[in-house]
Amino acid sequence: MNSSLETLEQRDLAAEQSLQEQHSLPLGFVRGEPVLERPDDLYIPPEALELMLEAFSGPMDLLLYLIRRQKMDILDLPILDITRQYMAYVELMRELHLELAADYLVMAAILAEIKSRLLLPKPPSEEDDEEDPRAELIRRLREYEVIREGARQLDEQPQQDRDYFIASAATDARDIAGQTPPEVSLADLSLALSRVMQLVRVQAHHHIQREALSTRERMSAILERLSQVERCDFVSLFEPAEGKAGVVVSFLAVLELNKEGLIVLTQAEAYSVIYVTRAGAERVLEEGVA
Amino acid sequence: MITDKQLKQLVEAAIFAAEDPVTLDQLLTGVLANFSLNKPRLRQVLDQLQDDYKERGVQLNEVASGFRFQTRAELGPALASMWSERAPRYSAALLETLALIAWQQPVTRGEIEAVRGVSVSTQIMKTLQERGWVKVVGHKEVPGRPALYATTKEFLNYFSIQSVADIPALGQPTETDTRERDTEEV
Amino acid sequence: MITDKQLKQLVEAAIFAAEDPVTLDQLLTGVLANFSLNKPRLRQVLDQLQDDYKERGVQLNEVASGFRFQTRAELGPALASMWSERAPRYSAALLETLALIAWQQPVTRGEIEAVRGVSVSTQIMKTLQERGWVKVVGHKEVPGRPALYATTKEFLNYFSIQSVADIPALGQPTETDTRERDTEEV
Repeated sequence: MNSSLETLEQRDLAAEQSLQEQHSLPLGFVRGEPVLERPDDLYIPPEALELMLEAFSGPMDLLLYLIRRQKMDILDLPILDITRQYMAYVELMRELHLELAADYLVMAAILAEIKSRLLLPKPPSEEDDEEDPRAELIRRLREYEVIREGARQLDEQPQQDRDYFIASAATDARDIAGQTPPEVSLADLSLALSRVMQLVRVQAHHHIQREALSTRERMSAILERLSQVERCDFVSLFEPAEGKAGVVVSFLAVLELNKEGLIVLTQAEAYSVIYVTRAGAERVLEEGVA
Repeated sequence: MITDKQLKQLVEAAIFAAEDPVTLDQLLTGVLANFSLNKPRLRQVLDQLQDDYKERGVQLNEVASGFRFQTRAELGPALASMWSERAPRYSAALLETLALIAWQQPVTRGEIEAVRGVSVSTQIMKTLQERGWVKVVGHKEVPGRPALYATTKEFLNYFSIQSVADIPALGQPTETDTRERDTEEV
Repeated sequence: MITDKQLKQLVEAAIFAAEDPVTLDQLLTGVLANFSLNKPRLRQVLDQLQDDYKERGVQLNEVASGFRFQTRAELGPALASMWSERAPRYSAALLETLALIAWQQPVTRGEIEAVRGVSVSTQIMKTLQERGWVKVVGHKEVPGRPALYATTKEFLNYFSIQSVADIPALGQPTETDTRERDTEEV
């Protein structure tokens, strides 16, 4: 930052050149190139001109620079001089086919027009009535100058993540807040179920049996029980209190679990106790026995 | 050189400004890089800071990945109101996953995905389990031993049903069915 | 009831934990909702907190949209070295456009271009809006109905200013412009 600042200071416009322009300019590239030090020598290396134009935010900025360099006040806008210099820059831009030129050409036209009006001989009687042809441009320059200065002051303000940082603390309060989960109605669940049933119906073309619901649920219950005990007696899976329907559900669940290979039924000999174990657990059991 | 006071301010500010917990090394090679400082000295500073904040609303804690300021534990419930906007609704994807688990349990994630034709996000499975509605009841003895999911008693209790078979059948829409259904993703 | 100490801790923690600056009203209707508290009393608490942090590495500041803790001004350079990637630099063109919107708001893109004498890139307007510094507050009733741009409170917060008048160059309206200038955020 410091070395680049020094480079800029060589440019005899340090006082007015705004900070943000320094930011946008890849200064290391310039390496003390006396780009703007020789106002009358219009030879500028092409790459330096490109950089220089990047330093100006537009034709107004360039104009202000040209005026300031002559230590003139905007109000005394030396139009002939400024126009000549401005045109020289624009001509260079055109030769270099710089894309920026469009907006600069508009300003060139304005300057040329003012210049021609100033050079036109005026009938003495009208002299007092006619407005200074420079007036509009002067007004615009002054307005722009306020903005440019405002932008410079804005850039000098303390900026977040450059001059200050937001201080924040972690909190577990958000997790606590997240602990009130959304409510779901049984109807919502029913609708979701009907959607997935429809999906399966479309995919499988087979009849959907809602009755299977309780069987599947019982399968889960048996599996869960078998995850807690190594094995259990087949008979213990039936709860007489549930009645006939409950027994049927349990029986179907055991058959289905067996079919899906989720459990293994073992019986040492006919009429002896049937044991139910989780699939995959029998190996562990056998190893334990052996 | 930096005074003790400035040093403490700098460490304090750096921890407050950091997005994540800050380690001693990060401080030493970061904000303190220009002040040859050793770890024991920095530890002292951190101890002092911890002490300074003992009675404050935020405290300096050392967590697994470094130091950070966090709000005082007791304040959690009071602060929670800052974020307690009404919880968003569950997504259709979540409810369908739940319905599928209820219906086809015990079921693997792969089987759920096969029916829904889309992958089931880990977040959904996590949410359902955190809510206590779904749990793992075993593993299928196939390569990868995928978890088998089933619904829980809490699930039945929440919906006040005895069994998943009590979930209202198709074609019997209740008046609540007509509610706006564009559920938001959780 | 809440003790004075707990009250201060709660306010302190709330400001530290909040994502954005917090207003008195937000505190009163949020974390403090259960403790019938009036504004003058809360002001006192905030004054005390400001005082507590006077000599610390972070400070309690009131910015355009409320209270926030931020790092001490003198520490900026040392901290910036730790997070140089977080500090964006803005071009002269962007800052001029921003200054112009702040000064002449609500203003159209055409009006900005007229003052700057150069077309305003779409990228600049996009960046300003993405940063939340500028927003469209309406449309000018002229052919094409161009959007009218204004600055936001986030813009003021970011640049640590209370109002556009804090930028001296922009402080007083131009003689050509007598329009209402302080189009506050809605």
